[in-house]
Amino acid sequence: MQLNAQAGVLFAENLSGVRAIIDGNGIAITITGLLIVFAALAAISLFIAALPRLLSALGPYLPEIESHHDLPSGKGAATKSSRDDDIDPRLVAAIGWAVHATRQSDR
Amino acid sequence: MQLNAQAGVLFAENLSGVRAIIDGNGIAITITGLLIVFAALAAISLFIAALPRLLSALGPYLPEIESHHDLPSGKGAATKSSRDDDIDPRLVAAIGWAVHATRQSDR
Amino acid sequence: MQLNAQAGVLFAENLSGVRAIIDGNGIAITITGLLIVFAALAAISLFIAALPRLLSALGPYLPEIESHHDLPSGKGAATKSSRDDDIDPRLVAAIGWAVHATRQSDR
Amino acid sequence: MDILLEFLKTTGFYQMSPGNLGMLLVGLVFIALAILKDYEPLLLCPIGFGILVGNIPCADNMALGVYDEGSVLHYLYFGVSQGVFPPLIFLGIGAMTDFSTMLSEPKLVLLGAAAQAGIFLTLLGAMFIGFTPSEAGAIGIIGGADGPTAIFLSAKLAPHLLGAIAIAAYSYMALVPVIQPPVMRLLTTKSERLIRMRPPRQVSRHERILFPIAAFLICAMIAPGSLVLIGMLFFGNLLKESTVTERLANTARTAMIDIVTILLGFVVGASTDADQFLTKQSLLIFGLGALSFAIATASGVLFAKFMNLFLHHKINPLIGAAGVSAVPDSARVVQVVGHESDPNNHLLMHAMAPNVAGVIGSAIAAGVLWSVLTK
Amino acid sequence: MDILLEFLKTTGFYQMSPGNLGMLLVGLVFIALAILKDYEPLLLCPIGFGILVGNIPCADNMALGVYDEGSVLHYLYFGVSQGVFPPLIFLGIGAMTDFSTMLSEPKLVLLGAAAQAGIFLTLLGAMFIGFTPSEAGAIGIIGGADGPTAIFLSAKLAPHLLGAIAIAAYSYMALVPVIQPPVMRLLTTKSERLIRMRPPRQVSRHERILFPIAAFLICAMIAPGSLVLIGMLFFGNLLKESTVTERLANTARTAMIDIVTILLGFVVGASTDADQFLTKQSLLIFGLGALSFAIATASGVLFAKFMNLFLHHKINPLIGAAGVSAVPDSARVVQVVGHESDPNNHLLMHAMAPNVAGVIGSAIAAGVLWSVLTK
Amino acid sequence: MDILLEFLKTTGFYQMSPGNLGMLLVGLVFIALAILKDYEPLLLCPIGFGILVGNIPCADNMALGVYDEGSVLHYLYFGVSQGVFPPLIFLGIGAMTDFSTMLSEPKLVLLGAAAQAGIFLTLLGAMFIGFTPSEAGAIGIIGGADGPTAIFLSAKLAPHLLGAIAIAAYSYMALVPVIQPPVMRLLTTKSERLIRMRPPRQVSRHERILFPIAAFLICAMIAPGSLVLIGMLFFGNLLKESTVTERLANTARTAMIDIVTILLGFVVGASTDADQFLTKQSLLIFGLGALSFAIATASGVLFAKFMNLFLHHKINPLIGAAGVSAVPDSARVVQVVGHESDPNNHLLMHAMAPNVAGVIGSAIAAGVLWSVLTK
Ligand code: NA
Ligand code: NA
Ligand code: NA
Repeated sequence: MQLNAQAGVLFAENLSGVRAIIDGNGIAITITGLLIVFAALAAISLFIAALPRLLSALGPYLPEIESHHDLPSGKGAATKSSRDDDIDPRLVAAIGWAVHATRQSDR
Repeated sequence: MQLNAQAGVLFAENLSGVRAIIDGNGIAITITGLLIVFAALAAISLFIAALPRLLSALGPYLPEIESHHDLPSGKGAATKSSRDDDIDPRLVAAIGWAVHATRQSDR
Repeated sequence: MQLNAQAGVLFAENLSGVRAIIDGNGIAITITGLLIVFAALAAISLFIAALPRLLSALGPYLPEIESHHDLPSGKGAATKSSRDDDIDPRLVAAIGWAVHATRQSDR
Repeated sequence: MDILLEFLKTTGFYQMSPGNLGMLLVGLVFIALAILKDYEPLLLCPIGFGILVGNIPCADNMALGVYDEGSVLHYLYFGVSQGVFPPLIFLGIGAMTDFSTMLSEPKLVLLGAAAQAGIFLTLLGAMFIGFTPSEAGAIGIIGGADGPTAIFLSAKLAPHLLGAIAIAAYSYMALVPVIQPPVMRLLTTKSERLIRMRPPRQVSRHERILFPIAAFLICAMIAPGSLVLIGMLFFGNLLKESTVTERLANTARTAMIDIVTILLGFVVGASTDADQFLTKQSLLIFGLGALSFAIATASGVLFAKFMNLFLHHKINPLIGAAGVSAVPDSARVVQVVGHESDPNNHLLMHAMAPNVAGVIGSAIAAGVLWSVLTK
Repeated sequence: MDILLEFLKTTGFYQMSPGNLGMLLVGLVFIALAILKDYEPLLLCPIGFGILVGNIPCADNMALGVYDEGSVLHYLYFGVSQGVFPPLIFLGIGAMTDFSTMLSEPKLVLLGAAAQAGIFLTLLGAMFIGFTPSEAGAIGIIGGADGPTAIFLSAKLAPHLLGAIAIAAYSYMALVPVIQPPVMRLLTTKSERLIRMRPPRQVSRHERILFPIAAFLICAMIAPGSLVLIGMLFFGNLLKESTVTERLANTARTAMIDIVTILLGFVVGASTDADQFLTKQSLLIFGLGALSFAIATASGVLFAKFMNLFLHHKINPLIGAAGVSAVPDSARVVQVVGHESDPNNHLLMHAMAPNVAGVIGSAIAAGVLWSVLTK
Repeated sequence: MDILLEFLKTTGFYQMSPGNLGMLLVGLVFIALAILKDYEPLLLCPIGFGILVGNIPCADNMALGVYDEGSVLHYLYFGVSQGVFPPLIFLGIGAMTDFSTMLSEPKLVLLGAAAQAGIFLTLLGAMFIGFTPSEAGAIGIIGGADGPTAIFLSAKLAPHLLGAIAIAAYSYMALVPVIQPPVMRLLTTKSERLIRMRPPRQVSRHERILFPIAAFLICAMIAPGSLVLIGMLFFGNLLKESTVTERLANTARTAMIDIVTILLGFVVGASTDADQFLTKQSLLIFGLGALSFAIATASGVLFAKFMNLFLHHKINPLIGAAGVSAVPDSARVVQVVGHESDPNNHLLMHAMAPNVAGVIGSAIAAGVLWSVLTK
């Protein structure tokens, strides 16, 4: 309520129209903003375009990235990777049933 | 410690007995509380009882609820739904083995 | 910046050398620390060593630990244990396919 | 070697009091009940270990305990003392609760209201003994048989009793299989215990989606004090039932509720430092708590018998006992006691309706008490 | 019976205002759009339910609402009001985003820059109407079509407008399939809509690992104000692409982002108490928001046509519309509109490049606005 | 165009200092070590990216950095500066650690005590150089080879050195495969390195459930200062071993520890702003840190040789090196160095006993130092 009332007061006192834009440096902000956004994304775009050439130039010096395994949290090696353990018993049952049914029907 | 001591003091000064209940509006609180709890749950109960009739009356206007898929977090469609990917390799192995064993034993 | 400056001042004023160790009780701290660390770990070591004998002495009085199931969060039994439910449909498909292929190849 | 001597004075052995020793035993009993008896292990195990942590005596110059400004436990306790954890747990409970049984048997909802009589009669008892009205309200809520609700309300009305109330609430929730059966057998006849319920009807998806929205609006309009608890409960349920937010519901009922459950149990336990906890008040609170569970059970059963006076299809009055909430243990107790009389009578599913209604009922009661007793 | 009468005065029925009633309807519409239309359900469902919670009228003596010191919702709202939640969401988005398409077609990145013109033209419009520069900057960012960025910037520049800006941003993100197509059809010829794109090339693992590091350094050096948002986005992406931190990336894009999404949506919704929310300013903000989405779409499309003046392999200008971000909806809209003209033209994958570039672009724009407009 | 010029002054290019540039390189090296060498990637990758974020120079009027009141990074850094994150990480570690090897070979526990000599000798060295006793204690704990413990203690004793100590601790933990082997080879003879250990016995479930409870009580009674770290470690382990709380243990060792690990690493990295970080003190700390790892390794190995004087079944002294903790890297180093002398000698499982004992040992040492050095 308070925030709002305060905002309302500000609002009532504010300039508006073209004058407000000029006084608030609106044009300069817009030009600066668009320039910077374009500059940053153009720089990224150029970097990406140059990346394959950069990598092939560096090729011989670049290390092979091995396929790493996922270590448990950097501590606690004496750990049980819980996710690997949860083969759902119902799945095992389902497989067992499927195999059983197959054999039954084959007879 | 402080809290406790303070509570102890309050406790010593408190009224007790039927007088305390009367002075503390105990009866009124109890009646109000039970009335409100019953009112709310009775309203829910009536709403639930009316719901099937309400829905069948609205039937023709009600949209079909399609079976939606689960979107990734409202952003980042260029995503990899990690959960879908983790078919456990051990399960695949188990299935493979089961099928193999079935065929073996059938021969 | 401020923290650092302050630290720098302290640092400049600090004693150093053997005198600093003596004035700072360095030797006493070291002895206390190592003693406590050894005392604690030796106590744990002795406890572990005594544990099997303790358990076998208590044996007859010790309850069997049953294989408990995992309850849903102590509330909300009217629940759907989500993890149990997500048999991956792709897995079911895979099992189905495996069984189908087995039977095909057996014919 | 002053340092060593000084240090030895800070060790637990030097400072141990009989109170702390007693509480350490209580903590061990909680852990044993959780592991050996499987009594609410997800709550008793964290609380029990927390009691151990909270009753190791510490030097005063180190900020270690729940009540020491700036300590880690103090920051974690913030979620309890400000009532932040309970609504988050309700969010997770909402995302795991299936209201289908309740939707198919709306009249059983009233049993969840009746059982809340335990709350208000305990409030009167507490006033009678000499607790202030606010304290009495917080103590009464133990009868709601709902840990998060009890913590939420005592944080608002009587923060100095929070530890004792939380421990009492969780202890009796774990002891539901011990407290309820005698009361249930006493108040029902053999023939009443044999009543069979009709199988519930199938509930449509539209009903399950509309229910949390409408039920929230009803409860929150009638008792705005229950807004946050009830809001989170039904918000979680909408996430579950809407099907389009399945991934959010899934996280709410797994990772999120687990993290909050671990921390809440641990710090509630750690808040039972004997100095603060072992008081005459705590003992009285424990006595009143046991009473409130018995009254709540009796109210539920008797109200079911009262309803039977007007109903064509009679309700098995045992089901009334599930109205205390203590989800899902009291529903299981109904099943077990019903089973004794007739091994083919399965009451579990029917008991879930008053069981979840009891959660809503005690949250509303908490809202009313907060509103009426706050200054 | 004073207590009962007093209590009845605290109920929602007694205190309900037309404004609250209107907002409750808005909340129900949000939920309906989420469930029935599948419009951004992970956002609209929490926000919609939050609006319900925020517009139940409450007594003044209970600390319940988002703006009441010491209430639970106030603590949860901290993550919004201090801008903590948005970077955490960006971390999760980074851990789920695949920048491969963008890496294979770098020139499409510029379309993500062009669409940000919507932000700055809306800023001028807001100044013209009479908002202060800071307010105008916060309103303009709605045109970035990125909820977390909008929340982050308005928390810094115009906290009193945060609720309205957040709701406007998420509403229009959900309405992208309604707003964008007419603008796209108006500004393109049939033959332009038929242009086919070349299939993207394969991207190597080295490229995908180096990209987030280099792109972060480029953005952060040019616009340090975007440091936190951009930093978290690319940090999340590095966790994903490095392969050695797969478990961290997995948690960031599941449990972590889900928890933050639930809480953020819920409290943003709950911050729309009608007393604070239903103002002339909010209506103006909604009008400017719709405008900004249209301008952003037009800017993207027109810039694509401008680029075609210089390119040998022409770009299908529809793809420019995806530069507004609103990931992934605006990319889907491109696919759908392209499909109308040629059912065999699949633009979705190509549209992802400006789509994710638009996320980066609006974060940079937010950084510039923060830097320029903060005192 | 004043605005544009003003803005350009806020860019990173304008404000970049040689110190920041140097730190950016350090960050890139950390990331490269994590990805290319697989050195503790779950720690070095977040820290490395955090270093990049912390060393982008920013304008003073924007609250961006870890040390700026009200910034997002400041709020996240709270978990480090107040020591909240380390106990939560210990909770997750407890829930993933299997103490079976230690339970089957209790005498190896003492090696985990011996290696903590590195902590106290480094403390003496730091005092000798001129650090205050509190600072020296915080620096000494680097020799505990345990990141969370180091952060916890320096937050209490020397917050102004926290960044340098944390970075040093994690760097040397990652460099364990480089630092330890020469020390181990120097202090053992070929025949000692060939000693084979007896296979460990099977441990019962009762033992594994009782152990965390008893070990907690022993440690906390002897050194209450270690209460929070040790309490969380054994609480997590009880959640794991009790089997009735499996879902809590599972969340603690996945979602919870992952979220905290991401945030902790990131903000520790971001706290290394060159202005604060590149000081003579930091360099001295790095030197002392390397020394402490070497001393700790030597102490473990030499104590194993000392124990062999009294033992019938000799211990392979290489196993002593695992007492420094740095779980599990130093146990792996033992395996690798043992392997060089006899490819059929598998020491890994045996090395896990002193390895986890070392975690307990350094937490106790931290408790003693906190208690002795705090005012
Ligand atoms: Na209840
Ligand atoms: Na954008
Ligand atoms: Na250690």
